[in-house]
Amino acid sequence: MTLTERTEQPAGTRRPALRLRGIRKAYGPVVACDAVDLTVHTGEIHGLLGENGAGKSTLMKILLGLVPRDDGLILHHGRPVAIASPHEAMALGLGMVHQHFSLIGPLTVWENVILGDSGRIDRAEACAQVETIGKRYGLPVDPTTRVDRLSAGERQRVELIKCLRRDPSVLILDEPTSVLTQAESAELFTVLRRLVQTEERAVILISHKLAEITTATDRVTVLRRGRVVFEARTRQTSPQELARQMVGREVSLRAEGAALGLGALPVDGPEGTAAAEPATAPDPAVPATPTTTSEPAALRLRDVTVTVGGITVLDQLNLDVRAGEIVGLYGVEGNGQATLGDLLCGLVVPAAGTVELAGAPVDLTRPGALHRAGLGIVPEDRHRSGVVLDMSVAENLAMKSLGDVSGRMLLSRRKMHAVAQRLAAEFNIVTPSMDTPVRSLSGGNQQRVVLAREMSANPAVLVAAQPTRGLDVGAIEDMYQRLNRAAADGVAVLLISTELEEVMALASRIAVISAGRITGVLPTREATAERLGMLVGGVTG
Amino acid sequence: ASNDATATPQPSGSAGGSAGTVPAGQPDVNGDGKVVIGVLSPGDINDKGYYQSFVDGAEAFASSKGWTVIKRGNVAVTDALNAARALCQQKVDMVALGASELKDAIPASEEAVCAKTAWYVPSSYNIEQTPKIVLSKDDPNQSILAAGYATGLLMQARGDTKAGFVTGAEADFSKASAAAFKAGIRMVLPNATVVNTFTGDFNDSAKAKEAVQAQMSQGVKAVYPYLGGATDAATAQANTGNLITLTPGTDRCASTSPKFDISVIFDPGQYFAAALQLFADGKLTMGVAKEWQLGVDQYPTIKICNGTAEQNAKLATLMSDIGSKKVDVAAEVKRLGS
Amino acid sequence: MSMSDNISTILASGIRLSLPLAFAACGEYLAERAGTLNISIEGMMLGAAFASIATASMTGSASVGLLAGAVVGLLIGVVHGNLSHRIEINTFVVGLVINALVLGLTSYLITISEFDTHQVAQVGIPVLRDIPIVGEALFVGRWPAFLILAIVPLTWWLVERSRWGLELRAVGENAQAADVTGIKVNKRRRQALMWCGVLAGLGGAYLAVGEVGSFNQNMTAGRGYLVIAAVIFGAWRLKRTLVGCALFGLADAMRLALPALGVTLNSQLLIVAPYLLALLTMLLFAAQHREPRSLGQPFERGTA
Amino acid sequence: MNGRQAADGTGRRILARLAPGPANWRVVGVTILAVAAALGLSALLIAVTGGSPVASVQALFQGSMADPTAWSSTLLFTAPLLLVALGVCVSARSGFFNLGQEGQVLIGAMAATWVALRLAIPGPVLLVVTFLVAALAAGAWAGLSSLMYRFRGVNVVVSTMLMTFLAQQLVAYMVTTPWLLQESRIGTGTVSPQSNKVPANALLGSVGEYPNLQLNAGLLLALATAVAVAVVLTRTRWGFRLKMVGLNPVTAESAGVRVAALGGFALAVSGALAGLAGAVLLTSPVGTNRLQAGISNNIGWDGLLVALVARNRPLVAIPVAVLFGVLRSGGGFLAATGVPPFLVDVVKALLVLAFVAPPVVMNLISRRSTGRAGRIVSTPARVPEEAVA
Ligand SMILES: Nc1ncnc2c1ncn2[C@@H]1O[C@H](COP(=O)(O)OP(=O)(O)OP(=O)(O)O)[C@@H](O)[C@H]1O
Ligand SMILES: Nc1ncnc2c1ncn2[C@@H]1O[C@H](COP(=O)(O)OP(=O)(O)OP(=O)(O)O)[C@@H](O)[C@H]1O
Ligand SMILES: [Mg+2]
Ligand SMILES: [Mg+2]
Repeated sequence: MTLTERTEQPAGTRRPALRLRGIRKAYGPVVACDAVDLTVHTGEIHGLLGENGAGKSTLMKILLGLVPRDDGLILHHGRPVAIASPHEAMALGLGMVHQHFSLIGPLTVWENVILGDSGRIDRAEACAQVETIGKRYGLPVDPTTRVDRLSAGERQRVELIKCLRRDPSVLILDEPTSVLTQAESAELFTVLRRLVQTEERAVILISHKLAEITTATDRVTVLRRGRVVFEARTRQTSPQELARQMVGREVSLRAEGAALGLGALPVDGPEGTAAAEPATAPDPAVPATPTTTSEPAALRLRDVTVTVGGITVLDQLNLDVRAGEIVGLYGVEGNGQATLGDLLCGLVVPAAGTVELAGAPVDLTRPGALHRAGLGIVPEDRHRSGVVLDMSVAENLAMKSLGDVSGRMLLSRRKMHAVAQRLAAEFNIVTPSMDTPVRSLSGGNQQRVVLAREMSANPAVLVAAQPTRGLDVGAIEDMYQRLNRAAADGVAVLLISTELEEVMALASRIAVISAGRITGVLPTREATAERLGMLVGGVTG
Repeated sequence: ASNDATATPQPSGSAGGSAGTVPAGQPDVNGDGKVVIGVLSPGDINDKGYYQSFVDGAEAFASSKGWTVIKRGNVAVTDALNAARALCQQKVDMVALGASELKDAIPASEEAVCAKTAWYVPSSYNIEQTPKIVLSKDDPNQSILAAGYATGLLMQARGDTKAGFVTGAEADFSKASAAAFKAGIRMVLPNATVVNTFTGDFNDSAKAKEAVQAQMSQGVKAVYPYLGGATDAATAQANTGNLITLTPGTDRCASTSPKFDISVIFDPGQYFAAALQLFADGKLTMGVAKEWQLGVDQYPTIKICNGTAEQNAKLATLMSDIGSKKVDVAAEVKRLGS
Repeated sequence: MSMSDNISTILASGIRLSLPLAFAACGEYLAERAGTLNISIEGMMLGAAFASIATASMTGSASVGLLAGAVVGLLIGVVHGNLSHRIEINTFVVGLVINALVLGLTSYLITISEFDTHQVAQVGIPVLRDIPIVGEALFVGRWPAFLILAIVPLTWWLVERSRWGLELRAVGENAQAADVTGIKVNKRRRQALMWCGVLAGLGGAYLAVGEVGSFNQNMTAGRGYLVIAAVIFGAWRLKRTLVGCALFGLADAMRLALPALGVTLNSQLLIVAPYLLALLTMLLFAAQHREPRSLGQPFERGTA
Repeated sequence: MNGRQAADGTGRRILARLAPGPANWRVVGVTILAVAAALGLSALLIAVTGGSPVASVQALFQGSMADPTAWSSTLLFTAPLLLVALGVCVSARSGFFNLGQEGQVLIGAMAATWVALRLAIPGPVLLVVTFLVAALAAGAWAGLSSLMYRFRGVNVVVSTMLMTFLAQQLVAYMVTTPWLLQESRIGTGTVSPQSNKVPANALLGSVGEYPNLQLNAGLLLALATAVAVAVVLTRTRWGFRLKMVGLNPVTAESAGVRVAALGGFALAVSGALAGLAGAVLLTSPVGTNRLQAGISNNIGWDGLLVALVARNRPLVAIPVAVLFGVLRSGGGFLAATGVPPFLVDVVKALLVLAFVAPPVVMNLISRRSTGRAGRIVSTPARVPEEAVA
């Protein structure tokens, strides 16, 4: 890990590369940023922390000239600058690794990399640059391949290379690790550390993961509701402190702490979770982990094989989830979890194998069959397959059970609202009204909408894919409680996650997926970092 | 494109017509104190050809009488009925259709909105006489046959044997005309060959030109550009090869660029002017048809621009023979045209 | 008349009919690579055709007329660009309206004005023109015809090699991403439309002062749509697009020449052929046949 | 997933822009200004050409709204325009941008003609069959595009556009081929490229007589359809699902909607409605009751514009369709006053622009001012490779 690099930074002595003074940005009624001050020094990694919708991205977009600011001053090396366009930002040496929409698939790597600068094209030179930068920072990628042929990780590299090639004085990364494995993240941080130390750059790192912030940054600023609420040297603060500042209240950093990467593995991993369980599984009548049981598994995947474009993504995958237990499906990103999620969403049909609910196989070719058979799912990418952003909260809550909200032939607005009201209260979804488009809800609340809809059909099986990705502490806490309660109420819960601590904290059994196969299943108590590591590596245990 | 590409010269002829009625108060039929003539034309009323001549005829006459003319070109065939109604609402005293494709406007003459209007309709066989309209008929085959004959004479003089006929859409009337043209030539040169090319569009000059070009390269020495807006371009092309050329409907012997050798004059404007004269005198009777006979009436007629006395004489004889039915046009076309 | 002569005349005529398409196609190709399915190209060609003849008979110089055509094309491009890529009115609406406007105006203007015929000079390349069969077809023509020899490579270079073109392609493929990387998406699209206007203008003007020498109502007769078909047929690749134009031109040449050779065939079928071909190629070669991903999609910063 | 989505990105992106926007008084105000500007420009043109602007505007009004007669002709145009526009609304909901109305109208008219002339069905039944077949034929025609998209990924905007040209030539062929639909020959005369008139029992009846207001059954049909479409889209499960499909096919699919089928069907329905418009053109007094190559007479394109101005809201489409009807009848009348018909086309084009632009411009302005880029670019978990691939 990057612990070794977390050496002392005499950050005080450094001159500020960038000062933001009283930055304000309002989207109509929503104030995304409100009088934000931020100072970034060269030679330091500056963490930017905040709940969903705190205004982090907006602030960065302002910095990059992608969004015009309503008010405020930007000082670059002490000089006030009006950054009106991405070009100006670039000229000032501000580079950003975006999460979204910044690579063009059909173009080659080198074409993407030189996109945005000026002057005549020199292919050879561009390719050379890509390679040298790749070597220098350990980001290997072939400059002549088309980007849409690259994996998520590789694309991230291209993004970085693209930034670094411009030799930015300030480098901004918006939640860069959300798709990276821990190893990859670690590498990334090493690179970043080298950047700031040896090359006099400043880095702004946006993240939800306290662990990352605490390990990788020198300074940290916390945004809440668009305001700066806390600013400190990372060494002089604690995860608890940060979490509290972020959410604005005390948070129990037990399980959710784990999700934030605080459970220091492997030492007290199991115990930590063991301690967590009684607290979160209130009803002892239903044991969270039925050890032996005769009744058929609530969810059973039998030899499920899925091939996408020739490649076998799921390879004879077998998995059982029994009523009342939480099974964690752990694995590194890109080992088939996403496809498994799509499969259980009814989006892909397996080439072979069956999905059985309560012992009965489900015909996956029939849309909605899984839902009818009693499977609820919180998909990995809610925007893609969870909600319809431009439809109202009420509509999103009703969309899977239209029958319940319609009269003889027409839909009943009244019924729809009634249902929505109930669910909103029950799952405390924070929304101006039931007619608000889901788009304008914060990430956490969008997630709650999905969960509410799925739970409202009181399913026998609940699949939660990366349920806390992109959520803030408060939301995570809530999510965990609900998952545990569901299990306690006898729902079979399958938790698909790339966060080891999350799995350790919630699941009673951990199944490890690697290259589309289950390489092993073991009770959480027996799960040690070593064993899991081997399984993740594909070494069947 | 909003305008109707099938708009084309479509002269007409023969048959029908009984004693009709003279609308009261001609020429101010609707009695609003002024005389307004409304003209609807399916084609480009500036084509320097058929359609234009119709409008020009009307305007020339009307201005001499101090009447107003409302002219509207490029009336889509599907729009004819509404266009006519609109004219009637404009209180015109006469509705004149520029060509028989617009025959679908005729029902309006029965409608109350057009109660107080006289109707003038150039006709083809497919229009039946109704009490509210005056039909003006001529037989295109007469003119085209004679045109072919004239062409034949010129070819004979130059020792040519190959002619061409270039027109737009492959429609019934254009095929018929092609046949008549061929027959006419063969009356002079029994073993002359005639090539037909359909460009598909009466206004696509480039294609018309290429068609003529292609025919020239195949040794065609006389070409009839039976076209709309593309006539001039095609003729100009033919002039480069010094081919014998004919006009589609009007007298353009005076024109130098492009240059024509034969004017085929089945000038609807002339027919119309004559009808307007009757209208002015209050003698234009609805419900009857006026027939225009080659060789009998002043129009239609064929004119060899600078033909020898002999050629003119021969042509004159043919025309009068046609007029006196000594030459059975239909039969000739059947015999020589196919 | 020998077979080879026939072939050479048909070839020559085919090329003459293709050239206006080819000029315009280079423009449409570029516009579509940038993401605009530009249907106002018909209007561009028609407007330019008119302008060229009008100017020619005013100045007495066909070449000046050609220039004027290009300029008018450019103007229409500017208008379309600003309406659909600045004010952000749906580009198809703009296209339809512009076509209606141009058809109406030109048709009207010829009714109130009198133009004499003007045609640019014919040139032939000395030795080459004597090559049997192809010589006449390829190396003799109105001088602007030879501009195509410069415009095609230029267009290719612009799109495939220049930075501008790289940005155009980026914009056409993924406007959002292009925007984030600091490319002015709508500006690039407007520029693409201008270039398209210039070339479509040249095409229309060439038709008028190059081939025909005069203007008549709606003389482009749908050539603009033919060009769009050619780009589709060409799978948004320049080479194939030009092949498409040549094909369509030759098909017409055949249709017009064959009767003279004593052959007759169904005209309707030959008239639809281009569109049919375009559709079929899209159907059959769906795999290689990818249109620019954001073709026809308006760009608005922030829309995901 | 792409293959399984209903609408191709193009459609959805185009339509994202056409989503109902602020229809507030300011838009109305700006529209009035824009129209005034357009009229001003037109007036200038007319004046330059020696016409009288005032008289022209009067004519425009007189021919379209002044008296019952004028209204009658306006409403005759309204019916087909509205039907086409409704079709656009339906396909728009499903995320497809259908650019082929003109062709679908033609196909509808063609099928209708065939039925009316070839099937010896007695009485009003013929009329019913005519309309049904017209709808089916045009629906199938549009359906082809959705099939091409579904199985070969052919861009719908492109294919529907190309299909229009095919339709035009197909009809042209039909009416020039004697053994198909060309009119029958009387005696030895020549025949035009058009069909015979359809029999009386295939004609739509009207209520009211000149000079009073004359309402044709076609209009009633169109209005009824408008209400039906509005209800179906906003109040039924089918409409709800269609909306999901249009806004997010993936979610729709995981919610159990047969996305591809539903989307394709919606496109077919939009074609069918255009087909009905074709049938109306054939059987109502607006046309000449025979098939001609130009029978669609740009109704398809204008109908598309109607829907765009109405931002795909069926009920809003009603007044807009009337408006376009006004432009057509008024324009025809204007031409009859001696204003060169080409200028009339120009005036119409300018007015269309004047009606289309304002809502868009207002959106833009409000966006630019409040910075509401409309969409929030938040940061969801990224779609992993194997899912997008
Ligand atoms: N284009 C926009 N239009 C309207 N509101 C917006 C827009 N973009 C952001 N917002 C609002 O501004 C606030 C801040 O958004 P922002 O994306 O900066 O949050 P964030 O801190 O990046 O959240 P996350 O951690 O989920 O990325 C949120 O309430 C969001 O709803
Ligand atoms: N020397 C170069 N300089 C700049 N860009 C280049 C160079 N060589 C290739 N490219 C880029 O690589 C891509 C592929 O180039 P290539 O010439 O192979 O195109 P292609 O695949 O042959 O396409 P087409 O068949 O249309 O020519 C192009 O997008 C071009 O921008
Ligand atoms: Mg963010
Ligand atoms: Mg009078």
